[in-house]
Amino acid sequence: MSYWQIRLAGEGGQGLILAGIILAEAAAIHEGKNAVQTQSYGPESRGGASKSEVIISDDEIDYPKVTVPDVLLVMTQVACDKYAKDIAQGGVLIVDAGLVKRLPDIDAKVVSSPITETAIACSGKAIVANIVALGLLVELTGIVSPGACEKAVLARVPAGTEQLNKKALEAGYALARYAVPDHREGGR
Amino acid sequence: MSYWQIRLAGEGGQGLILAGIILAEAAAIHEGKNAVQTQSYGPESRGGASKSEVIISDDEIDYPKVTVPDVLLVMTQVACDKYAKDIAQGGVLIVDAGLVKRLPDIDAKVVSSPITETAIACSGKAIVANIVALGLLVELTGIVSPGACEKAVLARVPAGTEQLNKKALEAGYALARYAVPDHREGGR
Amino acid sequence: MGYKFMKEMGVVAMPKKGKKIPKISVNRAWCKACGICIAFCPKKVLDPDDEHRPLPARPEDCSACRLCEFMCPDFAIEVDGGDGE
Amino acid sequence: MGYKFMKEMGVVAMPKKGKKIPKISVNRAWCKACGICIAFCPKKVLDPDDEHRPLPARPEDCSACRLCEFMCPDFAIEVDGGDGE
Amino acid sequence: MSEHIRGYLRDQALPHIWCAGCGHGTVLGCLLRAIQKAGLDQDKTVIVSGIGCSSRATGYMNFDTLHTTHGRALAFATGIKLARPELKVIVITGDGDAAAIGGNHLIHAARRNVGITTVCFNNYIYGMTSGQYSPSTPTGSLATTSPYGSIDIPFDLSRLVQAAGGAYVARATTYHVNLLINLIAEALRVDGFSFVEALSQCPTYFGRRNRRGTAVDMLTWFRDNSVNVKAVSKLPPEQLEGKIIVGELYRANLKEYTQAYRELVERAKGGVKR
Amino acid sequence: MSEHIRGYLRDQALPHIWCAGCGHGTVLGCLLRAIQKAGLDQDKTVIVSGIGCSSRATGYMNFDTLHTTHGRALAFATGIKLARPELKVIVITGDGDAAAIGGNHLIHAARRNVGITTVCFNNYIYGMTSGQYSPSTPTGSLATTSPYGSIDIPFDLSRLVQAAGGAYVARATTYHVNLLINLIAEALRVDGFSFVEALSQCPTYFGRRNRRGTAVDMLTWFRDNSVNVKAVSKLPPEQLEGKIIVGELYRANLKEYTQAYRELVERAKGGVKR
Amino acid sequence: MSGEVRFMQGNEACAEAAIRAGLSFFAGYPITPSTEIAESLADRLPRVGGTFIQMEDEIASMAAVIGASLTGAKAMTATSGPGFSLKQENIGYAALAEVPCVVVNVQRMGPSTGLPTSPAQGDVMQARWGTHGDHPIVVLSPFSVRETYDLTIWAFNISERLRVPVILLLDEIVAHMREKIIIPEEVSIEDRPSPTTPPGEYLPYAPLPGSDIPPMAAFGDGYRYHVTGLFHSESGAPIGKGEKAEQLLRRICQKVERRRAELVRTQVENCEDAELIVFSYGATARSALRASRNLRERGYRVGFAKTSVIWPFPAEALREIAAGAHTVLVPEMNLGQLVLEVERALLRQCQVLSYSRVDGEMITPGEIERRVLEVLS
Amino acid sequence: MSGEVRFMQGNEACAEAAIRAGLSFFAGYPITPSTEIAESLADRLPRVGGTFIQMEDEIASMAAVIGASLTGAKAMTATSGPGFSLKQENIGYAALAEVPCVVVNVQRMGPSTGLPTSPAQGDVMQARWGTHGDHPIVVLSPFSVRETYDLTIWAFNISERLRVPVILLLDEIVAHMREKIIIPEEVSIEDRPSPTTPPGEYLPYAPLPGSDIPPMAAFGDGYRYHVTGLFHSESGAPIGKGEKAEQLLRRICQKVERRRAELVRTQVENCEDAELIVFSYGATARSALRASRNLRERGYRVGFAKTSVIWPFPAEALREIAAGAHTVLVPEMNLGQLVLEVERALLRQCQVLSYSRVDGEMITPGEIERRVLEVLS
Ligand SMILES: Cc1ncc(C[n+]2csc(CCOP(=O)(O)OP(=O)(O)O)c2C)c(N)n1
Ligand SMILES: Cc1ncc(C[n+]2csc(CCOP(=O)(O)OP(=O)(O)O)c2C)c(N)n1
Ligand code: SF4
Ligand code: SF4
Ligand code: SF4
Ligand code: SF4
Ligand code: SF4
Ligand code: SF4
Ligand SMILES: [Mg+2]
Ligand SMILES: [Mg+2]
Repeated sequence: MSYWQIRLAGEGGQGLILAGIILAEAAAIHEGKNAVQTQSYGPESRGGASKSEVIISDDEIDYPKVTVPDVLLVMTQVACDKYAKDIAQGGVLIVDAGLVKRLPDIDAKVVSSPITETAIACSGKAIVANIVALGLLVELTGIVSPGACEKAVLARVPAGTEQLNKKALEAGYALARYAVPDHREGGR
Repeated sequence: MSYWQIRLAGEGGQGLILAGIILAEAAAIHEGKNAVQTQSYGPESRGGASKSEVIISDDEIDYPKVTVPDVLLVMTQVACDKYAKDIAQGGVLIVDAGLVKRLPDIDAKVVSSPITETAIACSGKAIVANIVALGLLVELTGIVSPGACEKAVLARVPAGTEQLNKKALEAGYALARYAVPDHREGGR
Repeated sequence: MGYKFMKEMGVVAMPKKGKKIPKISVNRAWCKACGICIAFCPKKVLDPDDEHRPLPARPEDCSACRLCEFMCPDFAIEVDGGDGE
Repeated sequence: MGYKFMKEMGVVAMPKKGKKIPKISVNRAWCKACGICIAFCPKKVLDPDDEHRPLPARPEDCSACRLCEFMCPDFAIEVDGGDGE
Repeated sequence: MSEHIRGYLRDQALPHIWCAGCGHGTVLGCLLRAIQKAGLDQDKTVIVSGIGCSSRATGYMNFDTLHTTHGRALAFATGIKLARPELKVIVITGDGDAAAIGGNHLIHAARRNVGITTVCFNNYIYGMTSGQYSPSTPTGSLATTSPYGSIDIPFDLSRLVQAAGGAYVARATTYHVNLLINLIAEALRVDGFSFVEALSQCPTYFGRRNRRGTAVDMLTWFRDNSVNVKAVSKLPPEQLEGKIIVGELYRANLKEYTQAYRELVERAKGGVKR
Repeated sequence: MSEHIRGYLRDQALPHIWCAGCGHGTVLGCLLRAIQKAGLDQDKTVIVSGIGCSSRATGYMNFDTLHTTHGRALAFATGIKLARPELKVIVITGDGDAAAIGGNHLIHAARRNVGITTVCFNNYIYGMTSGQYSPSTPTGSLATTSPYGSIDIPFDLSRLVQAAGGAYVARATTYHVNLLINLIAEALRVDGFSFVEALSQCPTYFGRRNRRGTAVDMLTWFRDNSVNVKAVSKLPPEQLEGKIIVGELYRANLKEYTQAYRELVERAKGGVKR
Repeated sequence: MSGEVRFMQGNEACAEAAIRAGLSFFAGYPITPSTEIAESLADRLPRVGGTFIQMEDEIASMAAVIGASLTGAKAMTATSGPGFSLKQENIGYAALAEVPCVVVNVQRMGPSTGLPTSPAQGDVMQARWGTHGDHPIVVLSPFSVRETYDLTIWAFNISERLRVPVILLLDEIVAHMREKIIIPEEVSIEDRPSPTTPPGEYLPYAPLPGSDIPPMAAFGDGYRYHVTGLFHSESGAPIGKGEKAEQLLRRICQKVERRRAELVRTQVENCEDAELIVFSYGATARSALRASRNLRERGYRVGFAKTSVIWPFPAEALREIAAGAHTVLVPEMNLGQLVLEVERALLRQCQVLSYSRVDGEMITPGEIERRVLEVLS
Repeated sequence: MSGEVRFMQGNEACAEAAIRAGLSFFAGYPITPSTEIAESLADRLPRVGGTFIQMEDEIASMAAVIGASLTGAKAMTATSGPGFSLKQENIGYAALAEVPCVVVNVQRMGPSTGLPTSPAQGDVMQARWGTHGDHPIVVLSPFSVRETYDLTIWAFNISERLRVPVILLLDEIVAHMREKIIIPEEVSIEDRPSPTTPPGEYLPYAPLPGSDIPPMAAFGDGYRYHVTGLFHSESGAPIGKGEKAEQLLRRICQKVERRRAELVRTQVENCEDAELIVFSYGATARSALRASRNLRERGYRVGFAKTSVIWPFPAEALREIAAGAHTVLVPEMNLGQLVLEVERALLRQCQVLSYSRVDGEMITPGEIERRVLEVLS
C-alpha cells in the first residue's frame, strides 16, 4: 500500500499534532515519500478536541485531508465515539486502553493498549504518551521504518529530552509486539 | 432666451460663490425657474482662484456645468484672461474696472464698471462688491427681475446687514444704467 | 431563563454542632480544577479530590468569607449561610 | 538646486553712518502681507507699504535680532549683518 | 448575593471557554458583583466588548451585550451612550484590545469624559491569538513574537488614561477580589468616564512561557507584588520598585459628556448659538 | 545662518499654500533652524508628515520627505527608523493628524521610545478641511462642526505623550520663535522619542470664527497667555489658570528602541534566547 | 408637485433628507468633499433633539453608528474615499450583525489622498467588495440634488427594512452642486421590524415565519440579547463551522439577492428604438443625458439609461432596456468599474464599451457625443 | 530537483521564502490564521539581521512596511480578513506612491470576525477592489506549501520590478497544512530599478525611457525626494486635476495591465479533450484536482485547471484552456467571487457554473464529483 491515511485524535495537550508531524516527517524527510499533515483548529485556539491527520504516499498528494483513515489512533473516548465509524474497511484502530473503555463495533482491527500507562511506567511522565503511541502505530502498521521514525522523533523533541523520547518510542514498539488485535467482523 | 449660462470668476474672499447662489435662488425660488449652481474648488479648500457657475432655465437642466457662458463676470485680471475667450458669441462680459485693466478682444458686449469702487462709495466696504456686481449683472441682462433678486439677497445675507446689501444692490442697478457697453467686433 | 447551576452540584457540607455551618456548593460540571479556591481559602477548608476539584473537607472551619467564590474563575463554587459576612 | 529667493527681492537698506547697518531683504513674491514682522519688530524698524508689506523704514535702528525673519511664516524677510545676534 | 449573580449569567452559555485558572472569570465575577452592589437595572445596562479572550465575557452576561470588532468597543459604546444616555454602559476589554489596536478610542473616550465604565482585563498578553506580547507586557518577557524577550516598554495603562482625561481610575488584581468589586462598584457610581484596570492571569500563555507557574502561583505573585495606594506615601521608593499599585488612583469632577450634550440641545432648541 | 536655511527649502515649491499669517510657516522655519542648529546631515534626515495644512510642510523641505496618510505619519516613520536606524527621522503633524485619527500611533511611538522627533503643529483646529473642532480645541470654541460651541474637553497633548512614554517633551508657540528653535534642536539631540508641541495660529478658521482677530492678534494672545515652565513654581495657581506652559516639560533616560533592537539582534545571532 | 421650494447642495439635501427619514444619530469625521453633511447635521440635529458627534476617526464613527442603531436610533455616517476604506471592517460587522445604518461616501479622486477636491466614481467596486468575506450590501448613487434627497430616504428605508447597511455613493459634483428641489410633503418612512415576542422568548436572529429578516429589539428595552461579529445561532450565541454557519451567511446575503427586482430604479429615455444606449449613473449620467438628447436632435438613434441602484446591479432590467441595441456605452469617472457588470449582463447580447476619464474633471456631453459618433460611424 | 528537504506549514514556507527573497523588514499584528508567519519571522529575522516589529495595529503595520520599503528594504506584512480590511487605505497609498511591498492575507471565514479558525476564499474581490479609487494590484494564491514558497518569492520579485503592492492570498488550509518541500537551491531574485541619474537630476516619478516604471532611490541615499499620496508630477510634487493627473493614474494601472501575459501562471491537466473543466485556485484546487482525476478514471471527459494569479485575472489564458469545453465549473469557498471573472471571460463561449461552500469546511472532491456528474447527465 503506497497511500496511507492516518488520523490521530484526542484532546489538546496530548501532543497528537506533534506525533502526526513526526510521522509525516519520518516518511517525507527520511524515506523520500510525500506526506501532508493537517489538523483541526477549534473556534478557539486552545483546549478541547484535537485532531491531526497525515497522508503518506509515494505519489503526489492532491487532496490533503483524510477521508477514510486506514489507521486511526484515539486517545479519548469522545474521539473514539466520533471517528471510529470513519475507518477504512480492514483498517486499524488503536486506542489507549486506559482512556477508552467503550470500543466500537466496526470492521477493523482494534488494538487496545495501555499507552499512557506505558508512558508513565517508562518515564514517569504521561507527556510522552504521544511518542509511545507513535511507536506502537509505526510498529503495528509499518507505515515507516523504525529507523526513520526514530530520526524524526529525535529531530523534533526538545534538546535534552532525546533519551526520554527514545525510551518512549521503544516502549511503543514493544507494546505493539504484545498487542492483541481485537479483530471482529460484522455490521454496526 | 430661456437658458442662461452665467459664470462669476475672481478670487477667494470676493463673495462670488454667494453671488452665484443668490442669482440662482432668485430664479429658482422666486421666479419658479430651474437653476443649478456649481463652483470650482482648488486643490486646497481656501485662497486662490474662485469660480461660481449658474445655469438658469425654464426647462429641466441636464448637464449642470457652464460650457459657453452667456454672461461672464470677472473680478480679477487673471480670471478675465482665463475665461474671456469662453464667452458665447454676443454674450456679456462684465469686468470690475478697478481690478481688470486689460480687456480682451472678443465678440461680446464688454461692460467695464467700477464695481468695488462703487461698493466702497456706497457702504464704505469692499465686502459688498459682490452684491453691487450682482445688481449690475441682473440689471444689464434681465436674467431675473430686480424684485426676485432683492428677495434672494435679503434671504441670504447675515441678519443686520439687510440695509447695507440692499443699498449695494441698488447701487449695482444704478451702475448698469450708466454702464458703457464696450462692444467690439473682431477676431482674436 | 433557567439556571442549570444546581444540576451537577457537587458535595454539600452538612451542618455540624450548634454553630451555623456555611453551605459550600461545588458545580463539578463547571469547575476546571484550577486549585485557586483550595490555595487561597484562609481557613484551609477545602481539599482537592482526585480530579483536583475542591472538596469541602472542613466546612465547620469555614468563615463564609466567600473568597473562594469570588476568586473562582468558573462560577463553580458557592458559599451560603454561616455567620460570616 | 537653484534658489529663486533673490529674484523678486524687495527693498534693501543702505548702510548709514559708521555703525554697521543690517541688510533687511523682503521677498515680495512670497510675502503675504500678514503684518507679523511689522508688529513684532522690537525696534519698530518696519513700516507697512501700501500693500501692507514691510518696508525697512528705519534700518539704522535694527538690532539684527532677526525676530522678523524667524517669525515670518513665509520665508519672505531676511536680515543679514549688523552688530546684533 | 450569590443568588443574585446567577441571574446575571447566561447559564446556557456556560461553562465558559476560558482555560482552567484563567483570571478572566474572576474579573467577570467581580464585575457582576459590582453591578449588583451598585444596584444597576439589568434591563438598562449594556455591556460592550471588543475581541479577545477577555472580550468573550459579554457572551456570558445576561444583559444587552455587544461583542464588537477588535479594539473598537469604546467607539461602539460611545454610540450607545450618546444615543440613549439613560443607559448604563460598561465596556469589557483586554490589554491588547484596549491599548494596542484600541488605544485611540480609549484615550478619546477618556478625554470626552463620556459616561462609560471600562474594565480592562489586563493579562500582559494577547491570549486569544495564543500569546503574543501586548503593549502591557513587561520588557524582557517571552511571547511567541518576542522569542528573544520583548524590548518594548509597556504602558502604565492607568496613568495613560488619567493623562487623557476621565473621571475615575483604579486598579486591582484578581487576587484582590473584594477590592476589585468595590473599585468597580465605585466606577459604576461615577458620573463620567471611569476606568478600572483589572490585572488578570493568563497561565496558558503568559504564565507558561515566562515560567510563572500555575494560576495559583500567579495569584500569589500578584499578592506579593502589590501595594495599596494608601500605603504608597508611607513606603520608601526602593520598596515601590516594580510594585503594582492597587486602589483608587484618580478622581476628577468634570462634566459628563451626554450631560454637556443635553445642555447643548437646550441651547440649540432655544436658538442660542453659544 | 539665513544663507543656510535656504538650502533646506525646495524653492521651486514656494510660495507655500498656507494662508497669510498662518503660523505653520513660522513653525516650519523654526524646525529648519533647529535642524541646522543640531547639525543634522541633510542627506541622512527624513521628514515624514500626515495629512493636514501642517503636514503639507514636507513638500517644501529639501530632504527625503514623505507625505503619508492622515494620522499615520508616526507609523510610517517607525518603519523608516527601524529599517535604517542611522537616519534621523522627524515627524511633522497637526493636532488633528497626531491626536485625533493618529492618537494611537502617537502614544505607541512614545511608549516604544523609538528615536523619532515629532513636531506637532497645534492650531486647535482642522485647518485643511476648513475648520472643524479637533481634540485640542478649547471647550466652548466655535467650529463648523460645533456651531453651538464645542462640548469636548481637549487633550493636554504634551501631558498625554509624557504619560505614554518617550524621552523628551516640550512646548512653545509661534510667538516664542527662539525658544521653539532651541526646544526643537534639543529634541533632535535626544536619543529616543521626543515631542515638541508647537502652538500655531490658524487665523483663517480658528481665529476668524472665534473672533481672535488677525494673526498678529493671535500671536499677541500667545505672548500674553504663556508662562515659562521655569516660572511656574514661582507663580500662584490663580496666575497659571488657563495659561500655556512653555519650555522643556519632561525628560527621561530610557533606552531608544532601535538600540534595544540592535542588542536583540546580537543576542539572536549569538543564539541566546533571552 | 407641491411642497417647499429649496435651493440646496447635494450634501445639504442628504442631511435634510436623513432627518426627514428619521435620522437621530450621526457620527462622523471631517473629510472633503463630504464635510458639509456633517456640518449641516452639527447644526440641525441638536435642534431636533438628535445627536451629532465628531469622533476621533472614521473607524470610530462607523462603530458609534452601529452602537447607536442598536439602541433603536436611525443612524448615519458620511465620509469620502480614505475614510470609506477605514470604515470597511465595521461595515462588514453591520452586515453580519444585521444592524441598519446608512454610510454616505462622497467620491473624490483616488487612490489614496489622490485629488481631494476633484470628483470621481472610483469607489463603485469598493462599495460592493471593500470588506472581507461575502456580505450583503445595497449601494445607491444619485445624479441630482433632488435624487439625493429621495435616495437618502430610500437608503434609510431599505436599511431598516432589510437590516442591511446601505451605501449612498455620491460624487463631488452632485455633493457640491446646488439645485432647486421641492421638498415632498409626504414621504413614506419605514422602520425595522420589531419583536413580536416577549423578552424571554426573543431570538434575535430568528426571522419571523415567512420572512428572512429577524425582528430587531432595541438595547435598553429589556430583551437582553447578544450581538456579535462571530457567526451566531438564532439566539445570538457564537457558533463554529458547519451547516448553521452556512445558513446564516446565505440568509443574510439572500436578503438582498432575493429583492433584486424591488431594488431596480432606472431612468430610461429614447431606448426603444436606440441602436446605441449611453448607460450611466451619478453625475456622469447628467452628461450622458445631455449627450443622448443632443444626438437624438441630430437624428441619431441613441438612447439614455441610468441606474440609481448600483448594487445589486440591475442586470435583468438592463438586458431588457438594451434588448434592441447593438452597443451600450458606459461613461464613468473611473477606469471602468460598473462597465464590468454591464459586460457580464450584456456580453451575450451586444457590444459593451467603456468610456473613462480620470483627470478629476467631469465628463462632458461633448466627449460622449464624439465617442458615440465614432462608434456609430 | 535537488535542495534541502523540509516539512513545513504554508505559513512557515511563506516566512522562509520571504527571507530567501530578501525580506529584511516585517511589521505585523497577530491574527489567526496568519500569526505563524509573524511568529516565524520574529524568530528568524533577527538572526539574519533583519527587523521584526509587532505594531499597535494593522494600519500601523502597513504604514511601517511602506516606510521601511522606502529606505530600500524588502518589506512585508501578514494578516487575515479583519486586518486586511484595515490595511486597505495604506495599500492604496503604496499603489499610488509605487512603493514595493508584499501583503499576505491568510483568508478565514468572514465577514467580520466570522469563523476565525475556519478556511475561506472570501477575500478574492476585496484583494482587487478593497481600497478606494482605481489602482494597480497583483494578487497571487497558492494551492500547496511548495507553491506558497514559490509564489512568495515571485510576489517579491513582481513587487520590486513593478513597484506595485502584491497581495499573497493564502487560505487557512494552505497556511496551516504541512507538506514536504524541497527548498530550491537557486532562485532568481529581482530588485527594484535603481536611479541612473545623480541626486540633482533625479525625478522620482519619471520612468526611464522605454520603461513605464520609475527607478527608485532609497531614503537616506542623498536623493532628497518627495513621496506623497496626492497625485504628483514626475518630480514628486503634488499636482491638481488635469492631464498630468490622468497620465499618472493610467501609467500606474497600465504597469500591471500591460504585463497580463507575463503574469499568467496556470496548471492544466486533461483539458484538451475535456467537455467540462473544473477551474479553481488555492486549497480548493486540491479538491478539484482530485475530483477531476477521479472522474477521468471513471471515463468522464473532465479536465482540471487552476490559476496561481488571481489578479490580473488570466482571461485570455482561460479562454484558450476552455476552448473545447461546454462547461466550466468553478468551486470556491465563498459565495461565488472569482466565478464572476470567469463568467466575463467565458460567457460568449461556454456555460459557467459556480460551486460554493461557506460553512467553514474545505470543499471535498466528492461533492465536486457529484456536481460534475449532475451537469454531465
Ligand atoms: C482587526 C483585528 N486584528 C487582529 C485580530 C486578532 N486578535 C483577536 S484577539 C487579539 C488580542 C487580544 O488580546 P487582549 O485584548 O489582551 O485579550 P486577551 O485574549 O488577552 O484577553 C487579536 C490580536 C482581530 N480579531 N481583529
Ligand atoms: C482618513 C482621512 N480622514 C480624513 C481626512 C480629511 N482631513 C484631511 S486633513 C484633516 C485634519 C487636519 O487637521 P490638523 O492635523 O490639525 O492639520 P491642520 O490642517 O490644522 O494643520 C482631515 C480631517 C483624510 N485626508 N483622510
Ligand atoms: S468561604 Fe472563605 S473560609 Fe469558607 S471555604 Fe470559602 S474561602 Fe474558605
Ligand atoms: S477555583 Fe473554581 S474552578 Fe478552580 S478549583 Fe476551585 S471551584 Fe474549581
Ligand atoms: S532684525 Fe529685529 S530689529 Fe531688525 S527689523 Fe528684524 S525684528 Fe526688527
Ligand atoms: S511676516 Fe513675512 S509674510 Fe508677513 S508681512 Fe512680514 S515679510 Fe510679509
Ligand atoms: S489563553 Fe490565557 S487569557 Fe485566554 S482563556 Fe486561556 S488563560 Fe485566559
Ligand atoms: S487654513 Fe488655517 S492652518 Fe490652514 S493654511 Fe490657512 S491659516 Fe494655516
Ligand atoms: Mg490580554
Ligand atoms: Mg490643526
